[in-house]
Amino acid sequence: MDFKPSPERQILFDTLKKYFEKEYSLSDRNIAAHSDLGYSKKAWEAMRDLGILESLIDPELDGFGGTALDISTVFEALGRGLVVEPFLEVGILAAKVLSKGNDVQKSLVKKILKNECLPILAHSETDTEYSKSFVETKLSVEADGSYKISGAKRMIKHAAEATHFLVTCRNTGDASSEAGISIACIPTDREGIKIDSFATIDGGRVSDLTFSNVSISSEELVGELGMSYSIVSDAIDTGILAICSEALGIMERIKELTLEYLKTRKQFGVPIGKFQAIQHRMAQLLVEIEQARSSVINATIYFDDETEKEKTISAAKFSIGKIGTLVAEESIQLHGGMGMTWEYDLGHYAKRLVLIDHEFGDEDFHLQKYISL
Amino acid sequence: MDFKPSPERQILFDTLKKYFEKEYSLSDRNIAAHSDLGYSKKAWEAMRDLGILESLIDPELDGFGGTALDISTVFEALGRGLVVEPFLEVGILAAKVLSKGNDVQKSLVKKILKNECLPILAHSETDTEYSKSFVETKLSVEADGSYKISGAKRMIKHAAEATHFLVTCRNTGDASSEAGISIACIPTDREGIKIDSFATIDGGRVSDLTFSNVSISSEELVGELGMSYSIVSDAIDTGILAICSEALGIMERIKELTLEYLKTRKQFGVPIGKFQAIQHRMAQLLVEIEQARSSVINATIYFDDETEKEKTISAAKFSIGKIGTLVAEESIQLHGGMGMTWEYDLGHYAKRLVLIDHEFGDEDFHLQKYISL
Amino acid sequence: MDLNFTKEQENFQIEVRSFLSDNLEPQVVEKVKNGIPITKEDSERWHQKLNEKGWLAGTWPKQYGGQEWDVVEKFIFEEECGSAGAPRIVPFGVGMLAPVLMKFGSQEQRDYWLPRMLTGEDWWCQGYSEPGSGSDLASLKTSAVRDGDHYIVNGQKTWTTFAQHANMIFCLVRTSTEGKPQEGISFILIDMNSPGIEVRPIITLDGSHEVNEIFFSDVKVPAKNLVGEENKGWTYAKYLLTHERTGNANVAVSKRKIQKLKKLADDAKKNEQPLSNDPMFASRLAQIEIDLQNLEITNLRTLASVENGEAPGAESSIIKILGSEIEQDIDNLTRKSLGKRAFVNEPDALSSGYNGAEVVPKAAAYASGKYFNHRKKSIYAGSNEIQKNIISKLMLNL
Amino acid sequence: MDLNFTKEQENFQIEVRSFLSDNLEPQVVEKVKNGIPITKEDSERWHQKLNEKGWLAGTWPKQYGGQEWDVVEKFIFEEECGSAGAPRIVPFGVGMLAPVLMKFGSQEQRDYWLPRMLTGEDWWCQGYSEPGSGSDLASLKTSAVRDGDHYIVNGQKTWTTFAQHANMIFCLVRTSTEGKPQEGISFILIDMNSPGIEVRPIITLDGSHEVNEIFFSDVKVPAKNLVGEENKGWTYAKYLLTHERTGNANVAVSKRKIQKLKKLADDAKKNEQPLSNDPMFASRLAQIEIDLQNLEITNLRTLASVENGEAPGAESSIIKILGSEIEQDIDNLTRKSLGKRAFVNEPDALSSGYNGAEVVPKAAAYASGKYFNHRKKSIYAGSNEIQKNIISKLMLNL
Repeated sequence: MDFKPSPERQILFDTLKKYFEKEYSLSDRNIAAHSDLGYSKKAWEAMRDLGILESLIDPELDGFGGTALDISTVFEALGRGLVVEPFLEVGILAAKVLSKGNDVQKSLVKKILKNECLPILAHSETDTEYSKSFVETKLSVEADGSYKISGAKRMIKHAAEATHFLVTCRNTGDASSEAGISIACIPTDREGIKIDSFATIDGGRVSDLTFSNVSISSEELVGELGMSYSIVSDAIDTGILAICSEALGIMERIKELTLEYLKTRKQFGVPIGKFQAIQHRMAQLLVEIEQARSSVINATIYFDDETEKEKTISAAKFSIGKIGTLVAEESIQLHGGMGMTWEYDLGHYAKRLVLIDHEFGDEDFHLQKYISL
Repeated sequence: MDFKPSPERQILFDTLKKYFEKEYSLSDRNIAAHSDLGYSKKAWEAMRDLGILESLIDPELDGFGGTALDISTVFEALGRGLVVEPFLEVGILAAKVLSKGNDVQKSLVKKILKNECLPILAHSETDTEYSKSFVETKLSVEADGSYKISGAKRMIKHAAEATHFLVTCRNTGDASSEAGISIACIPTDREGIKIDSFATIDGGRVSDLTFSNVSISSEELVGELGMSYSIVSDAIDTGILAICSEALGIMERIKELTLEYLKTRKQFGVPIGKFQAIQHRMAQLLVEIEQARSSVINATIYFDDETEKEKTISAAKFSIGKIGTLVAEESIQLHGGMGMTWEYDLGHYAKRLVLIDHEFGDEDFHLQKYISL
Repeated sequence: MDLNFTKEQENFQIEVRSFLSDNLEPQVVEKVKNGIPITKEDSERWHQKLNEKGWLAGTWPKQYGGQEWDVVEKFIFEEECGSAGAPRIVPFGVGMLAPVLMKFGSQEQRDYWLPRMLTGEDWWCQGYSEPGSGSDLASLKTSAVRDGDHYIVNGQKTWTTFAQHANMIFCLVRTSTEGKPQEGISFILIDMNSPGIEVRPIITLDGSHEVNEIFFSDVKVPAKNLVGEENKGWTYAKYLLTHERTGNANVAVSKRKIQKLKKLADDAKKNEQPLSNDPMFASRLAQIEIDLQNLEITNLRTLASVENGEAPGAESSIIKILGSEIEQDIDNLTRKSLGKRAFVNEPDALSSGYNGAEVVPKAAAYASGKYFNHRKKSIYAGSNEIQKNIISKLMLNL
Repeated sequence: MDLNFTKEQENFQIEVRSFLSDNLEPQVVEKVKNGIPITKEDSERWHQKLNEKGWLAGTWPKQYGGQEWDVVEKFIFEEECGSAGAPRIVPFGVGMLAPVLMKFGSQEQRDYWLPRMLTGEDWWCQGYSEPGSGSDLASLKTSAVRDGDHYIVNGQKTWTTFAQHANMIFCLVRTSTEGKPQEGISFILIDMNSPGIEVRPIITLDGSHEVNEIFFSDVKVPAKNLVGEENKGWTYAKYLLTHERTGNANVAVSKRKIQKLKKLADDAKKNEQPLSNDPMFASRLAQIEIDLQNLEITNLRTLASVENGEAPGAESSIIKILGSEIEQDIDNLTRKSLGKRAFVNEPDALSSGYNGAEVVPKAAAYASGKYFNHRKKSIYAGSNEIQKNIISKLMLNL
């Protein structure tokens, strides 16, 4: 038994960690994260140069990683850095989908690595339906064998800057049926697409998309007509593993910040970390964070096991959601007013940590899913 | 606005409190509670002499109380004393049912006050069905207009010593239907009744009853054939108010015991109540106990309000169930090993407090009921 | 036990309700109901309307323009305001400084400052906390040294709510370093326009600007602005804190927010059913609702004891803990109920100048922001940890 | 990362499983699985069978009859025992005293006492806690005064598990009152049949007799029974406590209990459906199951670091807290799942002598009793509060 990452992965993690500490200042990050673009193009390019994207992608598509453990290791590091650039959306969600496509679509993955395109998965439709198979966007087959898409997608992160949308849609089946789902890969300047963007609480812009009779050629489908649920499902499962790992990195950083504060902040003549009520709450947080880490390790172990995968993924997302909110709320409380300020790092970590529960299904959704499996 | 009980009720409460402190020693109580009888006949008679039963019963049936506030006041006092004698079963459940009966049955209430009978409501059937209308025990109509009852009742407290059973049964309707429920009042020596008794964790014997073709005359029905749900329902609602109030008395006593322990028990040279982690947990318990009390006051206020009654009763039982278990577990933990011993009072209060959640529906049941109303 | 209002109290309730319905501005109510911060001007217009009615400072003595409301009338007024979505009365002048001046100030101070609170000539803020003195307030360092007819003030205050709007601040300052820290503190009134004062905004994690740092460099303050006696300020400060902590139950506001949350959950879909039908959501919501119902009674019990002449003790600490935590629970569940829409943070979406995409539902414009902003509720006005210390000491005698 | 057992470890696991299935007595397993206390004789028969196989003290060096199991082998053995419902090995001799004797005892002590632990000639109990010394163990007062070849022991021990079965006790006693309290403590072995020893049962709130008080009045103990040096006992005690706290995860036992609970919930009906379909019950159960799954990994991570040569630190405190709380959660939900049947307390219902009415389901005979009895799990072996102190000090450096 050995729970340590391989030496190569450890080196990657340490490199990223050091990079974020030195080069990715949180004050710059916050300006970019809440700008009209929602991230920093400069930082995005600098981090790509480190090979982060390659580490998320299979060797056959010009990457050098892509295993569950690679993804978990890298995203924990991204979490520590509170990176807002679109590694999840492009490096995981879009790349995973495109890797199942035809040669043109596969080549987009290679183009991602060269910074020649920025494809974004446009899947989720209502705010509170987290089911991976919920798709109402309509795909209609035209007389000439081409298709048209009509429908709406909601809360798509980093969509405004995308070069391509990977749009899920259905030509048959009920709204939540797994059968009947297709994916279309289209340029974002295709006629009939409307984009409404919003600022977010945790950084990065988010958009609602409307598709009105958008024309699609048959070569633009990723996978076969109506058979692409498993492609979306795999991409989202990988995304869940990624953001759960991101949450671990955030929690570790929050732990460090909070401990530092407890040791230096003095009231009544002693560091507040000397008060037993505070100590016990902090010890409880440590216990919870260790359990959160174990849940992610468990999901990583079973990520390629068809029978256990979904159950361990849901257990991890539930654990992260529940523990993440606790860690965010407790760490703010332990910081007092300091935790409430924009200027201090903690609040920004806490915001992202809480919002991770809103992506790909919250703690309640995944507990119910766990029960159903 | 005034939340204080009337002077008469305050005097009654204070009298009972003093009586229990002086005359009802917990070591004697424990011996009786875990004896083959399950309570002390001597204590039962002594406490009846104080007029406790009368305070629970309407003036028209020779009592001098019976309002929601009377019942709540008396049961809070009984809770402080950890009284195991059958005031709930006889003074509330049986008396409430009999008070809706014919003259013979009403006269049984008066006989209760003279200690000439001990009627017991035999209603609940399965361990985990808490619905007030769940009755499968069958009432069949014979050719001569008389009836026969067949079925089983479970976990009936103080049944072994009963003189009469008030047996719920149905001649029509589904297992949980409100329509079709009748109540038969029969002597316990009627042929066809089998009684299996068990020791309990919180004191008092509990019995499973089996009825095999037990003959009933039509005069033995309480209320009309198939129309008696509301009688049972009223009795149980009153029972809920009573045991919620009992729980308040128990929690107050637990609070006193725990505070006393925290102030006297020393470790590391100081009373353990000086440790801040302990102080904050105890402060939290106080806050919770105040909320529990408010939930019972709310149920008392609305007890005669047809539209709000069931909702506030369920809110109170939920609050008592949730907070009661917390108070029991935390107080044992704060006492350390001492809370684990038979010899010390705390554990006995804690046991009864937890088990109150198992009577008339637990916290989950009542939360669901609250949601459904 | 008698839980009903008297006839007079009922009539007063009707009068308040009717006043609110006649005088509240709909677009301000909409901001309040959606949790969007209101502007200084919104507050000032509302204060003026209340003052015309004589209700801006209802608990004040009649001689100073108040109504001498008792605790129940105050409660009725505040609950009706909460239900209706009225802006909160900015408390620093009428609610906090005024009781101190009435009890400890000179007649001259009362005569000068109290009327100006009602007319809105002064906007007060509170100079208590310092960077090194939060929970441990008595360790404050901002100094005031007597120099002829003036004090010279140097130091720094922080977490000062609405200092950006204020022209006056009441401050705790150190006038002596001898004896216990509590014994060298004075209570003084400072003009925010004095030379040497600098206000720097503190932006909170949701991007709001409510609180500030204030720097004092050789600020000259007339000696007549000292309240009461020199070095007795701690007594006045404690008196004020007791006043500050009452009325934190916020039951009516929380009830209104629960109604709003229920509406959101009816409209949202989960598993193609209304979210409100989801057993886990319904269970979370019902638990909060029951907690709030219990708090309503707990709060009334405290009020009733005060009404019956008992002094409010550490009970206000219980109310503070419960009131803040229940409101946070509602904010938390509101955020959850919005699902992915909770990412959005567009607090200006209800303002006239907003030209971004419409936020649907409107509540989403600031739901997460408010959730994070309201984490302050368990931190400010004596953190909930401090409240537990108080309960432990005063009610449990530990 | 490599989470698989080696081939050798897998083979060992198969061997343990097959030994257990061949040797466990069904009626003892039934008691264990229903949480009913087993008798001294049940334990002794099981110890003897394990000893015949050489597994009673698997972690011991081979020279003393052990197998030199490493942490993973120990883990495999204990988890398989837990799954199978084997009685726990009574730890006081082989698990607690033995490591101390091996590290700090004399060769003569080892040669005499260790073999007797294996044969069952001695049943040990542990004399640590005193009425005034629980968490603050170093304040213990039981005195041992040297008198020629003997020590004279006076004082009182408490919470002594199975003292009613024991013929020997290892005790911490005070041999000096100078310096820090820790510096005057010695570790000594006492014959329970010595004149002047009285054992009084402590009945726990569920009616069980597991723990005792022991009174020492001028008890003569041979000086050769002192372990190590006089006044160095605190070091030995801490060494023992570290050993005691490992292996508290109890994952296999908790998994077995969850399976049992699921079966109960499938059989019980709520709203005329299986209780296991009730959303609130299902949610409670799933949360415990996930916590336990997470604990399994947390525990394996700790084991892996030990296997890879890192010293186990305060991680064992994390395991102790989680292991105890999760088992308590299961006991709690088991009690809840029984509904009204949870009132029953008939722990003898599985014993041959029982002639009361049959308890259905069997688990109900002692479910509430066990729930209350297991509150001890967060109290004993260093209360969970003490574990948080340790975490705070050693892992958080607060």
